[in-house]
Amino acid sequence: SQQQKVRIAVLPVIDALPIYVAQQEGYFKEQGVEVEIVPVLSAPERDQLMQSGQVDSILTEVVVNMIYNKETPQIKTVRFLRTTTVTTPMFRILASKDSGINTVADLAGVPIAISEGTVIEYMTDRVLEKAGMAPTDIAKVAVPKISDRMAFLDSGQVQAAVMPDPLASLSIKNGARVIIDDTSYPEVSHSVLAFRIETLNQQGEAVRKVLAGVEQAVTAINGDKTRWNGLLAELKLVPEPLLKDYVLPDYPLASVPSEEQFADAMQWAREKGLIQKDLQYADCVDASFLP
Amino acid sequence: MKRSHTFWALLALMGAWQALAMVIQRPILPSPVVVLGVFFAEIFGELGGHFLASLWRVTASMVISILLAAPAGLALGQSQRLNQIFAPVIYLLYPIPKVVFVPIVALFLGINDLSKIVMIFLILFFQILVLVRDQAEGIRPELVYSVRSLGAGRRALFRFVYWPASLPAVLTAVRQSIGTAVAVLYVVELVATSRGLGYYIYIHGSTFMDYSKMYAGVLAMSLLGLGLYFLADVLHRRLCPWQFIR
Amino acid sequence: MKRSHTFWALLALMGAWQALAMVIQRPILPSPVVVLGVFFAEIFGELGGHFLASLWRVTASMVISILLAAPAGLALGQSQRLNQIFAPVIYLLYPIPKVVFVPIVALFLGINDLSKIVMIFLILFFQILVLVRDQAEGIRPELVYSVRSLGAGRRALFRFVYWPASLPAVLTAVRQSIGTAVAVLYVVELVATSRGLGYYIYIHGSTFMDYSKMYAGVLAMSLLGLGLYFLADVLHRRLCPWQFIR
Amino acid sequence: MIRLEELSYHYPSKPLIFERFSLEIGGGEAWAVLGPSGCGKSTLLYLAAGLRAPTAGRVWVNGAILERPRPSTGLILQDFGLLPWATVEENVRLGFKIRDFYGPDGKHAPETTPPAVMDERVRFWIERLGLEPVRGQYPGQLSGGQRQRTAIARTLVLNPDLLLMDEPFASLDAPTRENLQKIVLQLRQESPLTSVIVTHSIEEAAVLGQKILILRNRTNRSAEVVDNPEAGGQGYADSEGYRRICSQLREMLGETA
Amino acid sequence: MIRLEELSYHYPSKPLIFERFSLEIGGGEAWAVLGPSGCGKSTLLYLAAGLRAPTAGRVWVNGAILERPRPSTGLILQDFGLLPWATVEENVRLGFKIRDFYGPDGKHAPETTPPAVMDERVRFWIERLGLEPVRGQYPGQLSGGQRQRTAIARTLVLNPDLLLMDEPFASLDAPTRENLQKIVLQLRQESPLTSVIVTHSIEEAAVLGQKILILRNRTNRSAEVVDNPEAGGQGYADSEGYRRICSQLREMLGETA
Ligand SMILES: Nc1ncnc2c1ncn2[C@@H]1O[C@H](COP(=O)(O)OP(=O)(O)OP(=O)(O)O)[C@@H](O)[C@H]1O
Ligand SMILES: Nc1ncnc2c1ncn2[C@@H]1O[C@H](COP(=O)(O)OP(=O)(O)OP(=O)(O)O)[C@@H](O)[C@H]1O
Ligand SMILES: [Mg+2]
Ligand SMILES: [Mg+2]
Repeated sequence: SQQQKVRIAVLPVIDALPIYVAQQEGYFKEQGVEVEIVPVLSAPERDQLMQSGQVDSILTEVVVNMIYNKETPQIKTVRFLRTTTVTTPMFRILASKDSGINTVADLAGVPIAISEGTVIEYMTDRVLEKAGMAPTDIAKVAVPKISDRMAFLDSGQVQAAVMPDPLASLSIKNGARVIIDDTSYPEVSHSVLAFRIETLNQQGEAVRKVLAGVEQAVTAINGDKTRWNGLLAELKLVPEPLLKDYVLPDYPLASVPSEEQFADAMQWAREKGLIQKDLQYADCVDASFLP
Repeated sequence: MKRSHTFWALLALMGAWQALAMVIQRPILPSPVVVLGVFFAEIFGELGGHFLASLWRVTASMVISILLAAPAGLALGQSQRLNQIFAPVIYLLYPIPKVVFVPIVALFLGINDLSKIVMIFLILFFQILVLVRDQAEGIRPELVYSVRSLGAGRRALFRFVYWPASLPAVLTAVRQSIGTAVAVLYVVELVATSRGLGYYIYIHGSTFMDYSKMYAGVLAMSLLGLGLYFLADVLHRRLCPWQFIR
Repeated sequence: MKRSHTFWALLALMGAWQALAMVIQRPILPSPVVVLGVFFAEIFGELGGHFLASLWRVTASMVISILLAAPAGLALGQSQRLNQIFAPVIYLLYPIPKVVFVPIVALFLGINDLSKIVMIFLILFFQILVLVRDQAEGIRPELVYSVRSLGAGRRALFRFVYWPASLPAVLTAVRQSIGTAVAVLYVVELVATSRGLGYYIYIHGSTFMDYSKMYAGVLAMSLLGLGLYFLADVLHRRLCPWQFIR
Repeated sequence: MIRLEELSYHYPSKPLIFERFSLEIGGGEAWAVLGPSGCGKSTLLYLAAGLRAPTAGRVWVNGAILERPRPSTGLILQDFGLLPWATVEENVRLGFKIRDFYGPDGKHAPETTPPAVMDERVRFWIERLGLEPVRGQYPGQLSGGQRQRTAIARTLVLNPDLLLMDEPFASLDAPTRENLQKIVLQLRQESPLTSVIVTHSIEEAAVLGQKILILRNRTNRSAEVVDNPEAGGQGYADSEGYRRICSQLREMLGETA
Repeated sequence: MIRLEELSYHYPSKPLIFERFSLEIGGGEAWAVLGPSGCGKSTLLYLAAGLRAPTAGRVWVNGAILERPRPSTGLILQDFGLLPWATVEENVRLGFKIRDFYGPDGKHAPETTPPAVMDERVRFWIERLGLEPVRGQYPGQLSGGQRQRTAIARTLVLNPDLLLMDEPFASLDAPTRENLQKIVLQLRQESPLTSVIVTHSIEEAAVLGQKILILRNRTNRSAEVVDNPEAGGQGYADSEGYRRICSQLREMLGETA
């Protein structure tokens, strides 16, 4: 009955491709839902728009979802947008050219540039722990902007940094070394689509249609990865110098984070002090809108 | 400002930039030659559009800021009483980073051009207010006496003494605002827009790491400012001819 | 500025804030009562440390900016020739968002306190320069003549006329700088630091989404600015007693 | 016209200049004020013009307590107070502009300004004071005397009924000065003008002042007035009476020096 | 001392004030300059002081072409030019401060300044000019005459060998004025002082000027000089010669009015 617009705040990352594809290919229209993509350039701006009610949905990650919900449930994750696969990592820990760091062991006590309180920090902790590093040996320095991290890594102002795919390739081109990536622990890295709970309650049907549209897009992308070069170039989701050789990752089909994934992330978030009390999986994740 | 001086200034800056680029030898600072190439390739296309979007936002917010802050500054500079009451309010609000108000402004105005203009306005307002107020406070009392003796009350003093006496300060404020307004585009044009030089620089510098495009955007900002300065100089000559006699 | 006025101003602002918070009814704008509670709980602990870190950065960068920009502004205001040469350079550099220079500054100075101070300095420098220059340009020629007739050359004019005549403008510049410097902490203190009010506001506003803490940080910034303004007022009375005679 | 009633005045944290000082200036009278530098002559005019409020006591003008400058009082300040951003002509026109701004409200402007004659009067006074060649110049481009004449024109153009002048002819050469003194005498004949002129020239005081007030370089408690009823008469400046008054004044002032 | 050689001057886009104007002022002479308002008297002093450069021609002072203000020329400006941020005492001391600043380099300051006497001289002149009661005040708190006396003190304190004065006594009362005229005469006796005084008072010119230059309100092409060799002598102001000169000057100036 309600033909209301659904507004999604989207960061300029490759994870958002299915949403753009669904919009461009008319999948949303086919499903009978009108979607407005609101581009934002950074996470704080995205959250500001959400907090002031200017958008209904955001591209985010489970940890952030928990932070939103730490007092009262505000938003719920309804679908993975991207996860690490065995073949394509989402994040890599890189060491700068002249740092002399070659192995995970060399990273002990070396400050790694990260962005605090995000999946990047979560992934860094978990991947390094899994690789056998003592938690006390993990040092971190907050540099929220990716471009600053890259510049600092490049000039040796920091010796190590976490970079997302595909930008990590740029650093590697400039001489940075991969020390470890998240393919060793694919459960941690992800991005998700989350909706305001009111929207889910009042416009559940529209949300379902949105997810159906995304599903169509994911299928289309996974089915033919070469078809989207034009769109990628136009949206500039991949830096120009990489575009030519870039191979799109496999996007996850309809799915949400599992209870185990959620519990692990929550434990980490509590240790970090990002949230003060345990949250219910059902308050933060909702698989019922998936097609 | 003469054209020729501007030309040489540009050339000198390019020289310094080239030298710095050669010292640094890193992608974060490409050579101006490369950037100029990109600039001229883009300015008649995509970059031009961003330029116009920013031009509109900067001009609109400057006009609003001057129109509101200059009279307010005059009023405070004119009356010690008013100033004593409002100074603490100004001093409490001025140091707040206005970016924290983005969500509140968005809440009331939505996420459109207007909310961006209002954000720039919030940043410029206090800067202009403080300058014009301090200037108006320094007016020679004999001028005030002489005009009061001609029958002027508060309003006429405002019109015939404080306003013209503060015009040079207002023009200084305009010059400062140009610099500030253009520079804060970078903060303001990050939210829910895909137009404007701020967006252009951010997306190329921070997301795509395409530094030559980013610097083409920086160059465009620089030139946007310069153009507005030329306008301000013309305005100054028009409005304050008495300052240019020797 | 009187204490009592400041108190009432604070109260009025709190009232307005409370009203706005009640209208908005969203977590992004908590009530001032809540924020005050948090503020007093934190200011003697964590927040206090951030406050001191920011205080140091702001003060250091302001001192450097004034020391470099004020004489430069005077020099340009004094000599039409110099000004014609340098004005275009200033006008080209002023509108550039200085944030884009973060990586370049870091390259030379590392990612430490110094590079943050230099970033604030880059932002303040042009603002002060333009103001002081415009002010020095407006000096009454009769003053210059009378002091030249006492034997003063360029340097002595600088010392005995341009400098004292521009002191009020320098103090205006100080007031503006306080506002600007504190506000830009939010941009500067994001990079590779975990101290400072900018960081505090960012981390609580953007990462932890703990808006009452974020606003406690905003309040701290506000008060940091206010304290510096009190200092500036005292300085003004000390340095320019002739402006306070009636 | 003016009545100072037990007036006291001092600048902040300075000694009293006037203490319970009383003086009555009748309508149509021509007064001159003489006294050593720094004795308070300018201050007296400021008080009479309503630009400074007395510390104690009251100033009555035209039967009303003076609380703000009267629109039909003309004041010529010692340091001219010309607007630096206005040309000679604009400065002369300023008073009319202010009246236009308020309209004839009786408070800021007299109720009876016929605006039609404005341009004509401005032109008339600019010419009369020899400012025609510099009418388009800014004060910064004027000679000292030209500035002073502009300030005089600015006041006279408004046709005041009370004219307060603070050393109005100090920087003018002898012929111009005499010419202007004649103008003032003439104005007095044409209209019911009350005038007070502060001057440092004994001769000028004797020529223009029917009553001459002498102030002293200490707290002034009572008015010391010299009568000079024939002032302004034809050929008075060559008369015996004039010379006598001059030497009397010189003697009185010499005392204090 | 001063030689104007075929000097021409006009303000930007204004008519010529001087055209190929030549004049020679000998060392130790006392000159007065008279002329109607706006004729170029102040301009002449600016040129002689080196504050404005002639459009054509040259100004020689003490055998050298004048290119910048000489440190031992004293100039008293018509509008005083006091620093608003300095007290009376600081204003009077300013010249010494400037000399200190440069040290005795012969260019900005004479080579022979004995700095020890500085304080004494400042005190002496402040007292001599009756500025003691206001020594700590800012110019904004002074009366017109007090400002003028401060400007005079500021110049005299430096002991100039050439004194250029632009209507220096215009806002002073008669006794003070006469007192100051006496001071100038006295200075001339004590030291080899060359002085040029611009005045609008014929009497003052006759008392102080051994040579009186008359300027006209049109382009001045040649110097019109009245000799008055007895000026400054004891009792000269009561002599027949004085009265004759005065009426001659009055006539000459009347012509132009
Ligand atoms: N704004 C002020 N603040 C403090 N003192 C002042 C102020 N204006 C004037 N005075 C002092 O008040 C006294 C009287 O000043 P006023 O200007 O009335 O003198 P005056 O008689 O006009 O002298 P003159 O003939 O020199 O102009 C002077 O001693 C002066 O120093
Ligand atoms: N800065 C200026 N720019 C343009 N014209 C000027 C400037 N200063 C003076 N004049 C003009 O030059 C002429 C001579 O000025 P000057 O000041 O020398 O006159 P003066 O003889 O000193 O007159 P007064 O007795 O009135 O002081 C005047 O007509 C004046 O209008
Ligand atoms: Mg006076
Ligand atoms: Mg003159």
